[in-house]
Amino acid sequence: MSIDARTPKMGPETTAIAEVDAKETLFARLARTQWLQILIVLIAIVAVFSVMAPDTFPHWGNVRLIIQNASILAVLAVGITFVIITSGIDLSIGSVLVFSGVAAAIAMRTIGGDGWGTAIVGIVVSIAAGLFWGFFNGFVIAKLKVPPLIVTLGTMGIALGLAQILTGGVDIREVPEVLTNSIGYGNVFGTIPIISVIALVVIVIGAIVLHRTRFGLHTYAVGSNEESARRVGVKVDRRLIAVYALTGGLAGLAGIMSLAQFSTTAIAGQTETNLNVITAVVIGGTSLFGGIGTIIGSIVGLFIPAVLQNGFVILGVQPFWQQVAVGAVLIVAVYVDQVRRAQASRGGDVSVWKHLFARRRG
Amino acid sequence: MSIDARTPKMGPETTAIAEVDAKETLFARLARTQWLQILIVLIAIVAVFSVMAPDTFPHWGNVRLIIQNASILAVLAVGITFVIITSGIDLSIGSVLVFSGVAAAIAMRTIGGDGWGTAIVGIVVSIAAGLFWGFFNGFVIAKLKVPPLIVTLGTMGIALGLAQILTGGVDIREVPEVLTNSIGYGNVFGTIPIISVIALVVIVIGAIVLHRTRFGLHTYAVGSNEESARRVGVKVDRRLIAVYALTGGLAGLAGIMSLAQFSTTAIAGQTETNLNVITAVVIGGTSLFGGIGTIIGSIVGLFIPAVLQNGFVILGVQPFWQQVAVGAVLIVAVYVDQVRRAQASRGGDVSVWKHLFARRRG
Amino acid sequence: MTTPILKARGLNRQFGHVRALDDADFEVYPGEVTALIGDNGAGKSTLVKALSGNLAVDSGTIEFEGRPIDLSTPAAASELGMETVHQDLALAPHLNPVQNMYLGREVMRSGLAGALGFMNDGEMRRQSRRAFDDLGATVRSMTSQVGSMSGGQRQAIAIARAVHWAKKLVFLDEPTAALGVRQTKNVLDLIRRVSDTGIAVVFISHSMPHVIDVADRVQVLRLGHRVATLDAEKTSMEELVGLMTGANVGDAAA
Amino acid sequence: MTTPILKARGLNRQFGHVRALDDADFEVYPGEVTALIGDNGAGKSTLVKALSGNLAVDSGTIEFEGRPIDLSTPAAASELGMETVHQDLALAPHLNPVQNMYLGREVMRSGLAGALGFMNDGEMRRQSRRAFDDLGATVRSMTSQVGSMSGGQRQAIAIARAVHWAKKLVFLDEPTAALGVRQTKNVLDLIRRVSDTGIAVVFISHSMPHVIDVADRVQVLRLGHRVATLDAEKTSMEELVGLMTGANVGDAAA
Amino acid sequence: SSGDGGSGGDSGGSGGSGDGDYSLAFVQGVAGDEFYISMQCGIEAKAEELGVSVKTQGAKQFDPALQKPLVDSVVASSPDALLIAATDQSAMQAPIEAAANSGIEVVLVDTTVEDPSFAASAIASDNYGGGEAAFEAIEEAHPEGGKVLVVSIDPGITTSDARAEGFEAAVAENDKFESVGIEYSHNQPDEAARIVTAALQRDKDLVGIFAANLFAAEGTATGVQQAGRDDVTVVGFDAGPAQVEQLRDGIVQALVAQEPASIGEQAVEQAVAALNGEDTTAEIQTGFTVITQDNIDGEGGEAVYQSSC
Ligand SMILES: Nc1ncnc2c1ncn2[C@@H]1O[C@H](COP(=O)(O)OP(=O)(O)OP(=O)(O)O)[C@@H](O)[C@H]1O
Ligand SMILES: Nc1ncnc2c1ncn2[C@@H]1O[C@H](COP(=O)(O)OP(=O)(O)OP(=O)(O)O)[C@@H](O)[C@H]1O
Ligand SMILES: [Mg+2]
Ligand SMILES: [Mg+2]
Repeated sequence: MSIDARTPKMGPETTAIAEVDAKETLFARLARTQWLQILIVLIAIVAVFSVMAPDTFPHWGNVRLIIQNASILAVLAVGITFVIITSGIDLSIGSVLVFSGVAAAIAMRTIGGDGWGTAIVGIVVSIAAGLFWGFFNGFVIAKLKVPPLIVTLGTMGIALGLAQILTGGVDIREVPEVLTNSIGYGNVFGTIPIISVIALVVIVIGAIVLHRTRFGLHTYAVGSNEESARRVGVKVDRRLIAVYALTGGLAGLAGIMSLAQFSTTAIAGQTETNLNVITAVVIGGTSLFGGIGTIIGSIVGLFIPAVLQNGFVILGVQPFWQQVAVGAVLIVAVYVDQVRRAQASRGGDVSVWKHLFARRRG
Repeated sequence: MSIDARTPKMGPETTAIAEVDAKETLFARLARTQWLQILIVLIAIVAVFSVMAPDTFPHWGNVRLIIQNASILAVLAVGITFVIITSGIDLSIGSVLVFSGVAAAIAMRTIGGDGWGTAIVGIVVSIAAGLFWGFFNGFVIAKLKVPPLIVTLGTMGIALGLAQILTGGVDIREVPEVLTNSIGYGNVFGTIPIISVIALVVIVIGAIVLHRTRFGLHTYAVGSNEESARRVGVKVDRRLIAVYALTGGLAGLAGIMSLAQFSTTAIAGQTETNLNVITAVVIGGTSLFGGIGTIIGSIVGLFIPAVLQNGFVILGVQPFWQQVAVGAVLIVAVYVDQVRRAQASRGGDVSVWKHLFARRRG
Repeated sequence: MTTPILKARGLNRQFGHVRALDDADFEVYPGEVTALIGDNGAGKSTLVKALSGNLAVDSGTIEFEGRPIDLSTPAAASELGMETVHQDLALAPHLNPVQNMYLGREVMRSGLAGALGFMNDGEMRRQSRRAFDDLGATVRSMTSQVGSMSGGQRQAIAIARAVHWAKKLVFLDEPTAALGVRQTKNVLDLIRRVSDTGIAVVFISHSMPHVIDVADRVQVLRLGHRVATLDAEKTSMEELVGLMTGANVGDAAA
Repeated sequence: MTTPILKARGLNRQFGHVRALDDADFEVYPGEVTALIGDNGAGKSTLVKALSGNLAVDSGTIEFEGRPIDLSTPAAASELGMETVHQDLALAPHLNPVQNMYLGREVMRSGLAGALGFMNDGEMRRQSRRAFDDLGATVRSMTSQVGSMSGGQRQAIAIARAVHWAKKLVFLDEPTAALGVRQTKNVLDLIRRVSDTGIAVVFISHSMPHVIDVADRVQVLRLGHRVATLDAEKTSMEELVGLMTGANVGDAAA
Repeated sequence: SSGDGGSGGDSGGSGGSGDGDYSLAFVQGVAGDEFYISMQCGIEAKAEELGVSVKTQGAKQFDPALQKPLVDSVVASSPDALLIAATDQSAMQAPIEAAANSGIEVVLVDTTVEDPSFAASAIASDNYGGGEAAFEAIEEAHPEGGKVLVVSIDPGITTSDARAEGFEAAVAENDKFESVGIEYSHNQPDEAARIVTAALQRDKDLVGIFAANLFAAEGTATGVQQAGRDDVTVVGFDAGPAQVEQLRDGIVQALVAQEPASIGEQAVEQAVAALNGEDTTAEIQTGFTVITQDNIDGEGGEAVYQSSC
């Protein structure tokens, strides 16, 4: 028999636990801020464009417009982050946005008037319409167990079809001026778009709800293992319905924002919206298999394609080449993010290049 | 102490095993034919339209056209079924189809001539181009661990962008007549479209490979639990690359089929293809989470929206309402399928209505 | 004999062609430790799932404290005061031990913050650590994902959770399978302590020494049917094994 | 002493802040049963993963039959003749027992059909049934999904698989945890039989009686570091438990 | 082709006084569309002639939600003039007006906005008239009358809506013809083919189909061919090289050609005039030509869009 001379330094396990957890606060924070990795990628992209187009790209006027144009998508991305964390998907947001805008426009036209009274009715109708579709999605998914892809694809067709029926296929362009002047193109402090402030409020509230409240915790639990969550008494069906309703409601809010911004219901538009938003969420590190994700990651993920497009246009890259470049940078960005995450969780220092040529394991 | 008088009738376990397995052959077959459920849904839809439009809908002329129009999508659906069974996704097939068609068209234009020689070069180039993109997808997904959604989204943009660059965005319409006359519009037995025969061959081979060969088994294993498959020595990376390459190759084949059918590269015209095909595969019972699915299910899943659309147009349903109706029937069809599957696996006789109002469990 | 706290009669459940429960009876008495034993695939876990609202049976009745009940959800079982440690532990792999411990029963902050859904994380962490220490569990980090933990660590979390919440009855489906020697001893002690407070325990295990050690009553399941109910003090390992496998008593020994 | 078939020196592996392997050594001798024991979270499974090509270590060396090797994939380990039963069984839940048994090593049909990728299903089914029967496994259906089977049934499939394929060394990480009494006995017998054929067995278990019963040599892991190597015949349960928990020898008993 | 590689973008903002070095930006309604590519050709040809540089951008879909960010980015690169095909008259009003307010000369091409007063010029295509002309082509081929169908893109797209509207209005005025409605192809040729084959089953006496854009026409032609109904007259919109080949092949019987190249040329002229402080024409209406096999080698041929530039 041989007993190793070097017995571990630690005492009984409970001491070891305490020790580990004391060190942990910092580590836990680092782990929770894995979106930092993708933020670094974004910063790198911004830096490259700033060097290549120093006179135009990095100026506030340009940055402001990038932010303004991302605002509506950001509101949608908050909802979709919740949905994907539950391991679901929602393809209907573009159509729900259009439907909500149409419903609001019709309501406002019916009431008439150009003041805040009318506008508020529009806002309420739009959000209510979105909530309705979201609730419908959630109900069919949670209670009737139809896969989210099918349900929301069905809703996508139904909501858009109904929007077309309501308008007869002709866009409504009567939007109260107070809406366009405030939400649409208003600013606070003279230069910060109100539409972006609204988005920021949604992002902050969304992040608090997801990361700090019981509802958020249950969202992760459902996506992590639906069966387990159900077994320990999480009201999975209710949570799912709430998550889809929330997403629908945010699509409704986005609907009125879009109406204010574009002064038209744009029923033929929004065809790329769901793919763009889902892409942003996945770039931001949310897993399509559920249980993982952050709001802030999704927002960073939204800006990567937005900044790329803006930068390429400013540099005058041809549209055909832009598609190629955006596609390629997307893959590279997410790849770099993956490698950096793996390093962070390991504490190792394997470089991207080493990883590329090393064989995969563990 | 109490010993129950009624001791089980069976002897040692091994006997029980043998007994169960004897019964099983039939059951196993039934289980494996769960796509029967969705086929029944399709038949029901066909029956309804046949009753409502007896003079037009059920006639061979119409059925033939539905089949012909589904042929290209069917070839794509075979590949996507493999991909989704591995728990992956491929959004690039539409773009790869276009790129392959463009590559083939350019090759054939360069060679010139209208005969089979030129056509065969076109076919080979198209499939090779598809294989290339599929291989690229597979490599990045398997080796660099970038999520399939991001990779294939990137490829979608890159392949389409390159197709546009190659053509300057202007469709090429010079397709050898032998192609249009054979693959495009030729018939066997005077009435069965050659394009559908090609699709059928792909379907049959695809089904045999998936359900009968080691490659198919490994496809399921990778999707069922990638980690487990890797641990027991399945060459997961190679299988993934092969699956994506296969899918790309089939998209290449679809590219030349599309060229033959439409006599144009239709560069911007495949934006809905990936969603249509993925929808078909999911309707057919393949789980987006991997490990489950059949080729035949996907094909049946392809015909449900196709038949719905055809039927609604024939019935003269207004276009706006068509979208609504297709969306609604889609949800209902998959819901009914779910309930029937649950019954089948249980051996129970719970009706759809009972299920709808019962609370969910086990 | 007192009335059983839980009584099941004639439970049947079929999976495809496998009859997992075949006219099974079962009962649990308050304050007792009832061991449920049986060969692999005998239907023990299926029975536990059925009795804890996790699985619908094809036929059969369940009574709780003398009243027939409809156990359609796990939440319904929890409300009656029943908790379960499942064999495939019901943990959310992406959440940490504390979050798993309190999942579905979070301690909320007081006042408005609580009403808004904010949780009292500190309180939950403290309570969880106490519960894990009680078990001597070697959970080395309270903020790592449970999915990355060792088999024994995960099992300890599941046990701590169930015991913490049980009011009247706790099902433990092979709770010690992955546990170390010391942790196993702690769990067996805990079972005794819990049942001393009047809570009924259903204990599933393949370890006959543990069964005989800790149980008051042993029920034997074979091919989905309960074939025997025995007094733990008056039985032997040989008899139990014989009943489980269907061999004659004394024929097979561990 | 003969040369070890497998020898690891100074293995380290960190997960975030948890040091799962802390300068760990390990060796296995041909034809011997080596028990690897340790408290929950001691790093046993991590060590097995590292030695079977399932996990990259941060530092350390591994020698197989005296030659340093790079175990970068599970396939590399298989090629060397090593098989593993992991604690979280490496089964594909959607496949049936036969498919799992032969996954990655399918028996192909002869001739062209085989070259085209067609498998000899009948042969694989027959062989699988024989292997399961050997273990006395109660796998009740050869065509159901493994994911729907009981814990013991799944474990039996994993064991049958590993033993069937091992040429030189088999790792068994808590193989009997979910097994019934009879199946456990069969597995212990099987371990002896396997090691008699010259194949080395690494056996991880928390059941000290089983360890002492079946092992030739016992290695004790504590907090990621090997703290002792003992001759199974000359040790006692008390000593093992003391080494595992870090308490003084004789201080803690099972 | 369009990126001239030079330092065009940095010529010192707006108001460059010399003739030579203006930088123009052209924003298409949608990238990869032959109509806009032909327009781009016209623009580039004229730009080269006048010695100014031009860069072209276009979004993936005809969708204001996608076009607005693009326009904002183009404006950020501060070209001297912006030539733009607005995707929506209301939605694009504000962003384009903002460009004009920042000192960029704006020329609206193809489509217009609600209040184009800020623009140096608005050169509009007559889509409504094009729709009417399409019907005349069908009328000519089938003087006996019958049922007609429109295959459009999506409801809400202003240009194709106007074409369909013009067509339907013309049908309504002739009681020998009956419209069976508008179907939408979502800009997918295969979708158009499916719809047309089904519609031909429903209305076996259909005599003419108006396909409101290129892909609708390609799909329609395929569908008609699949159904073996070469008696049906297909009229397409636009006359890119691809469509012309369809016409020569007899798949399509008539094409309504707009004048994209000429729009582009005039747009550059107007823009440069505005930059030079010369007079501009506020509104220019361009016409269209109906091309058939009879006139393809004559006057019709001249209306065919340029394909290479
Ligand atoms: N969801 C399911 N689908 C199909 N068969 C199932 C399912 N659940 C259990 N079974 C089958 O029912 C039988 C009983 O399983 P159960 O898990 O209850 O056994 P057990 O007594 O807990 O066994 P163990 O001791 O191995 O845990 C087994 O043959 C199993 O394969
Ligand atoms: N992938 C991982 N990520 C983070 N921590 C891990 C991971 N795998 C293991 N650990 C940690 O490493 C330590 C050792 O785990 P391991 O599974 O090797 O223990 P074990 O000795 O097998 O325990 P048991 O007897 O409970 O199975 C544990 O504290 C565990 O939480
Ligand atoms: Mg069990
Ligand atoms: Mg372990």
